Amino acid sequence: MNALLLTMVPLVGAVLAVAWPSNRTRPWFLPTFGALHFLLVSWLFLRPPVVAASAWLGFDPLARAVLPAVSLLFLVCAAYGVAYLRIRSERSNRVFVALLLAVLGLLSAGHQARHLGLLWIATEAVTLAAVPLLHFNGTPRAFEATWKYLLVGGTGIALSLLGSFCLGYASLHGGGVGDLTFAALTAQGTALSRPWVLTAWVLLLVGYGTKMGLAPMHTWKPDAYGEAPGIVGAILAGGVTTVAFTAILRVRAVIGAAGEGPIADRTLLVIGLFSMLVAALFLLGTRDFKRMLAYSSVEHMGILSFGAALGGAGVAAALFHVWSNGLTKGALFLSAGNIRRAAGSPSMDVVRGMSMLTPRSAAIFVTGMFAVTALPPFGPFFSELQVVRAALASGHGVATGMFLGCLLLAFFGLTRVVFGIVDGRPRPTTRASASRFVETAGVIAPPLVLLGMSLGLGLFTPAILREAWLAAVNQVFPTP
Amino acid sequence: MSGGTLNLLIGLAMGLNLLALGSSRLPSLIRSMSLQGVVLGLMPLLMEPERLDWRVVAVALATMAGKGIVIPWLLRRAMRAANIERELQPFLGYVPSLLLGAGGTIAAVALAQALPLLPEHAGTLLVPGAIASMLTGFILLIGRAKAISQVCGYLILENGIYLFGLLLIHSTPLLLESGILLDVTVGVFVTGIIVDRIQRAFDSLDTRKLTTLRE
Amino acid sequence: MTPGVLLSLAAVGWVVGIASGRWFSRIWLGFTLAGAAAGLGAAVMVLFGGMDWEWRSSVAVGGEPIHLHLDALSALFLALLCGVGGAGAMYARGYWSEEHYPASAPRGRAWWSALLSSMGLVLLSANGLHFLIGWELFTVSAFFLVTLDRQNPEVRAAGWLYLAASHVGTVCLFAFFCTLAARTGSWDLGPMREQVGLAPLFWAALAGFSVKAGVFPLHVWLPSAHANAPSHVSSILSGVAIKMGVYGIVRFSGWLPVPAAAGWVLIGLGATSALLGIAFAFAQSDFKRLLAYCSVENVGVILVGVGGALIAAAHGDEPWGRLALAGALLHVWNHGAFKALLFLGAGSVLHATGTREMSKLGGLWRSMPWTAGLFALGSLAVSGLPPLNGFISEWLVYLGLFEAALGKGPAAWAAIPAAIMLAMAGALAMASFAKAGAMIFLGSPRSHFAAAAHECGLGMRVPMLALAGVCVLMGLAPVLFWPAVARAVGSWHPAWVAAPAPDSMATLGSVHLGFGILVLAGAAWLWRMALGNGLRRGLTWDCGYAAPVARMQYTSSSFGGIVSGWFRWVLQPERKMHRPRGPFPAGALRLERVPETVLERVIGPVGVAILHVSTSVRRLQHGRLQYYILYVVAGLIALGVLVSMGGVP
Amino acid sequence: MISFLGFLLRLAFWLLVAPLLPGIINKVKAWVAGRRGPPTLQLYYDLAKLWRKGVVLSTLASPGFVAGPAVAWVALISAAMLMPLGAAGGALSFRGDVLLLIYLLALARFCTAWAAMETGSAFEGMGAAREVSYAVLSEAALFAAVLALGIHTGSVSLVTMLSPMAGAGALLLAAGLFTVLLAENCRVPFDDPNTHLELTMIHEVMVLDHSGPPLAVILHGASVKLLLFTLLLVQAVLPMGGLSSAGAAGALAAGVLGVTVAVGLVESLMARLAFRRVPLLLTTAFLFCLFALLMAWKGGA
Repeated sequence: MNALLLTMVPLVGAVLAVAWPSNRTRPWFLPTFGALHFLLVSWLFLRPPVVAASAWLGFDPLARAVLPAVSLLFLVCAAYGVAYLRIRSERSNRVFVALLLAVLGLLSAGHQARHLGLLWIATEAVTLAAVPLLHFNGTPRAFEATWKYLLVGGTGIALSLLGSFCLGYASLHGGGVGDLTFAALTAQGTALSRPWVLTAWVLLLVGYGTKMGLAPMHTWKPDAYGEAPGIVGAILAGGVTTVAFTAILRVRAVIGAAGEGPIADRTLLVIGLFSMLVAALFLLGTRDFKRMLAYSSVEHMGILSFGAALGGAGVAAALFHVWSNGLTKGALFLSAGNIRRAAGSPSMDVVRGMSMLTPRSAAIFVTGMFAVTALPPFGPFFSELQVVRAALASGHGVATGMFLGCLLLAFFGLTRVVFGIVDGRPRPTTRASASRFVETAGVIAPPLVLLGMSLGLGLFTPAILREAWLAAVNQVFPTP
Repeated sequence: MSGGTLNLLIGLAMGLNLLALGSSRLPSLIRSMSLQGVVLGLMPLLMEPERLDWRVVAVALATMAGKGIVIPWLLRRAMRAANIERELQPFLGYVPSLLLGAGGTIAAVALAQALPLLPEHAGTLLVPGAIASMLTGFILLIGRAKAISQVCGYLILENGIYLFGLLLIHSTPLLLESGILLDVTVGVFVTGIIVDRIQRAFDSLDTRKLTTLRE
Repeated sequence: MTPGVLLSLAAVGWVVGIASGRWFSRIWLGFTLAGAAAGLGAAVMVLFGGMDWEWRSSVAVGGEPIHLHLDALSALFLALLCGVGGAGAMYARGYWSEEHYPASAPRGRAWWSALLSSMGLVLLSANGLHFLIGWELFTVSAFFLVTLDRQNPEVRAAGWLYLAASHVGTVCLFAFFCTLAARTGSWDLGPMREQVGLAPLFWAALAGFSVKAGVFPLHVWLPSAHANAPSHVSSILSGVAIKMGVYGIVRFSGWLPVPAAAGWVLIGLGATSALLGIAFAFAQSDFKRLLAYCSVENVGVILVGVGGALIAAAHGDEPWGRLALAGALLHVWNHGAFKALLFLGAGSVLHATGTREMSKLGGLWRSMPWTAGLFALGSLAVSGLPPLNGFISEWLVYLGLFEAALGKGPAAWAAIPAAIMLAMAGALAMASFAKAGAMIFLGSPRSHFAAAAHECGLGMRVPMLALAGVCVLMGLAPVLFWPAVARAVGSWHPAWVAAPAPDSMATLGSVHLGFGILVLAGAAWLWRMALGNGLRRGLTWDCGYAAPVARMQYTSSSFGGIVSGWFRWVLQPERKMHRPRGPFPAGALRLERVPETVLERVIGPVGVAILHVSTSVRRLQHGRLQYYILYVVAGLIALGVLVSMGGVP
Repeated sequence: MISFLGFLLRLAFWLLVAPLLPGIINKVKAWVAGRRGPPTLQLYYDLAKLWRKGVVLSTLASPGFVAGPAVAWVALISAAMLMPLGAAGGALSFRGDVLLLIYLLALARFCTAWAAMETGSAFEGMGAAREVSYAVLSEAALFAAVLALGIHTGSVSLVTMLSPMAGAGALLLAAGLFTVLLAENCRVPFDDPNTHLELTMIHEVMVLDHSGPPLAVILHGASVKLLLFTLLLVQAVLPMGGLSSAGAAGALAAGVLGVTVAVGLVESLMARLAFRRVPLLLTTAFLFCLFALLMAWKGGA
């Protein structure tokens, strides 16, 4: 019931938003329902309900371990959204607001889906709901980006559907009655037909990996993040990717039960490292600071999948990283959005000396960059350190070496771009366009808050969070 | 009636794949795609007539309506708007795509042997057919330059998956089927809308123009 | 007054410094100095009081309970930190003042306090996680200090190089601490020599810390950062920051078991850095680069001592190992003192003339006598000449090496070459600083920069005088400082408990004292003689040349020409010359530039290669959707193959 | 009291005897060339004359121009005081005093070079550059020699370490130290003390601008340095263990005389090397000392 509520509240909000007449006051729906959602989530977080094994939708440990992060991120982004939409008051925000809320609702559904099919439906729905958000700016570039997002993402979605069917058939073949809840599949365990399970794993990994943005299925990411408003980028990077990751974890539990855990882990390790490498190489050369964020997100998805490949400790670290990365990335996307709007261009060939024009956003951007490249005492430092430690503890010496190497290259790339746009003397054109942009509290406070939370998360990780992550780990690796 | 007719239909679907691969004219591409949709729609009704119940009928009708009528109509509209008739210089020539498709189909049959099937599915061409359609879909997605052809490719891909889904039709509950179907349809609608927007923004549906976003 | 109380006072002082630095320079200075004094007090209590200080709290930061620990070894470095930090803070108010740098002066003050606090954290924390936190914070605050003058592209490039290089080191430290934590099951640090399995970790630590310490092949960031940073920053970078790398090496070679080869590698690295570092220094024509390279040399000297100690510990001959290590640790202090002094002096010159090119300077002693005198003193100290502090520590290291050689054991094979290389390095250091001092302060001004110079203000002179005083004091009364060093040695190796100063050290001290007095007396006497006999001023007798001009003077590159010829194989100097032709040559030119060999010849190409890879990979993102879908299919197939192979790539 | 007296005597010895050596060298050169040559005590006269003369100070020079020679002189004298005189030993001796001695010489070099640079004259810059550059190699050779002696005797304080080794070791060491002596004291073939072509000089060209008492101090310091190295050489290779103290003193004197004459002979029989060749010769000297070191090692083992 509660689980359904989490999904329903934002959807109701979306409907109301569509109906709401005033373009000026409509944005307030975002923080209102975001707050409502967050209250619900935190209430459930503090009083985790007992989820029936057969339930299709439930606030189970895995959902409990990640959904609050998404809700929190959404809340802050919603606050930013009010200020942002005031700047963009020339456009109607009816669709924008409604769909943002819808995305939140569907994300909640996706995170809590305990049924293979339902999970797929929710993810697909999120993908589709995000489409109009991407081309909110209405430029040809935006449409192009949307088109690519749609077809690449659609292909991924199709593959994951096929994968779901394969898993279903595996259970049928193993004598199942076609109950596709993860609980049931896990219970079937080694009875599942091996070839079908492996096929399913590959398809699902590629499918949901496409949503996550793992290389080489990441190609939609730079275009989409590059053209979408910062707030959308933040929610995509912090929320949608998380759904896909949760999905992979849930599937991983089934595969593990079927006795194919080691193979799954190795594939995760390989694809994770590959994504990090590709992202690092792109970061070394890219000249557009919003695309840079996209590649950095690819890199961090690689980190997540690397962590997920390392067994219990690794998964716990990965869940930690979901939080720290989501919050920090959010701050980066929002401040980058400010800079982009002020400078009128995302390219470091044009944009220079933003520390003079938008000092606060620039400061947040630089700090966020340091935070996301694992500078203590921000969250990512601790989570990545946990990942490294888990990797070394499980004897992946060489892989860890490559992991650190990729982090290093990525650091070079990021610092190059960030300092490139922050330092130096701005061009007159940039000055002119920046003079029309005011750094109001509305656009500065949210990223600042996110940074603050990333900091607090790192320094004083709440014990209850650790406990939640461990519970989630127990769900992924059930210990009979 | 049993596997025989089913296999016949699947064979027909496979044939339509090749047709889709070979046709340079968009209308015929769309036609073969929609025809395939209808054929697939028929299948659930024919698979096990004795176990026929209302939900299967519902799914079948919805499929036929969606894939046979709605989507083609959308695409034709877009095509007229962009007034393009044929697909000139595709990325992958027609003969190569045909050969690839044919080879793929054979490969599909061979590959399908690797996967164990339940006795009731053992005789059917479901799996090879599904794989073949998906392959066709991918070839179209990769090999064609016009947005519409790509959409068709995507739909044929979906058809393949649907074909595969028939393996589970009796074990998966209605909610699921309908949800999936709904998503697919919405997806196609959205795609249609975007195609339309692109057509307005670039006044062309040639994806060669859609390469401004790059490193 | 326990060390704990003093340390918390220091922390308070510096944190208030961070907070107030932006707005109130006076308050900032007060609190920073107070903090430094308190920290110094704590260090002195531990060093001379003889009790280590340890504090465990239940409060967890980053999931780890706080565990602070100040033993003699860390106290030694803490004392250095507080001394140089205080001096630099005082200097900064005059040197990087509001009226000259309205934009960056406030930032500079805040970051300065941040730097001090984070380095303090590094020295105090006995927990791997917190050590890393402090380490990174210190790296970043140093970066922001180096790039205070952000508008200058050269400065930004130098800062980025520093940041990138440090990150390489940090990554090694990530690996080191994580492996340590994974092996021992906890982030807690402390003596664990008995766990022999940990020995290989030493290499990771060495790699990580050497980058920061600026050991020869890894020193690439050091020259440009030191040269382009504001001089008070250079002074703390060179005086303290690179010592943090040394601290790491000493600390963990003491706490962890080390592989058998460790000592040999260290002594080799040290001797190489000493010789090549100073060779590079001698060839520089930018005086701050010269000082920077000289730091490479001195770190080399320190590492020779540490390596010697490791070898001695491995072979169980305590006496000379103790001497070598004591020399190394004392040199940490000495180098901190005189190098900070020299950089502050360089800062005053830069402040007065605005150029770092020695070939544009000259004759500054007239306009800035104080700076000239102090710089000369620093030069004597850094060249390791008696009766100043530099000689004491080098003497101890030599003594250790000689004893090792006399033992005729296997250690001699390391000690003899090291001693000889140190000797050559010493002679080169002397040459370099004869050159630097002469080019900057002597002769006649080579350009208008030098002509318009002025003496620095009192606020900048006082810290320099203080540091100079330390140099003299440590030279004349070394025994005063021995107990501290001895305790540090004791806390490095549990068996080498503090021993009384070698009596020869006391003798040396008194000889220094007497010699110093004699020198002063002799100079005064000769001056009086000269005056008495009548003293007239005349043109320099330039072998009968009637009209000497400033441009006829020897320049820095002509001064270093001979030696840079010997070291051509590593310096690879780039020469550009037009010989004068004909009876009435129109013009002649001879330029010589010494490149950053390691950076330009080794690391540069590698970077270019990586960038090539990146460019070719980035072509894959060409915007064609069809290929993007092909990538998905390719990924699908690849994963399928991977899985069918059982997941082993 | 006695020790203080001894100290004064020792000081007097160094101050008074040192200037004799250049005179002897010049005599030998004159004798070989078949001239009468200047009187042996010429340097004493010169010093006395200079001591009374006024000083011409370059307009560019700072007080360091006078302080430099003074410091150098004090440093040389102090170094000399550390050098043991046969049975009499050194003024004071402690572990590692040899290092102090070497570094005092370096200090003297630093101050001379500094004073030379004071005038801003191209020639004196040239001289200073050569002086400090060649010092690198000669110092290496000197260290090798000291290490050889140390390993041979197992001691690091001058008094005990100056006991010669037998045979080839001693010969190699002698060759090495003699070359170092020539280099350090700027004699032929490294430098030509009585040429007057500034371009070809090292030490002389550094002191072009000095006059009066400072010049006197420099010249005297140079002679002290010469005597210092001569004594080092002699005591390092001449076995005097068996002799009585008087005999030892005699042998020492004879040795010093011998070395001085040898320097004179070299100076009259050889020409100055081209500067490019100087490093080569110094490296040879270094290798001599290194081989001596190895001999010492094997001898002990």
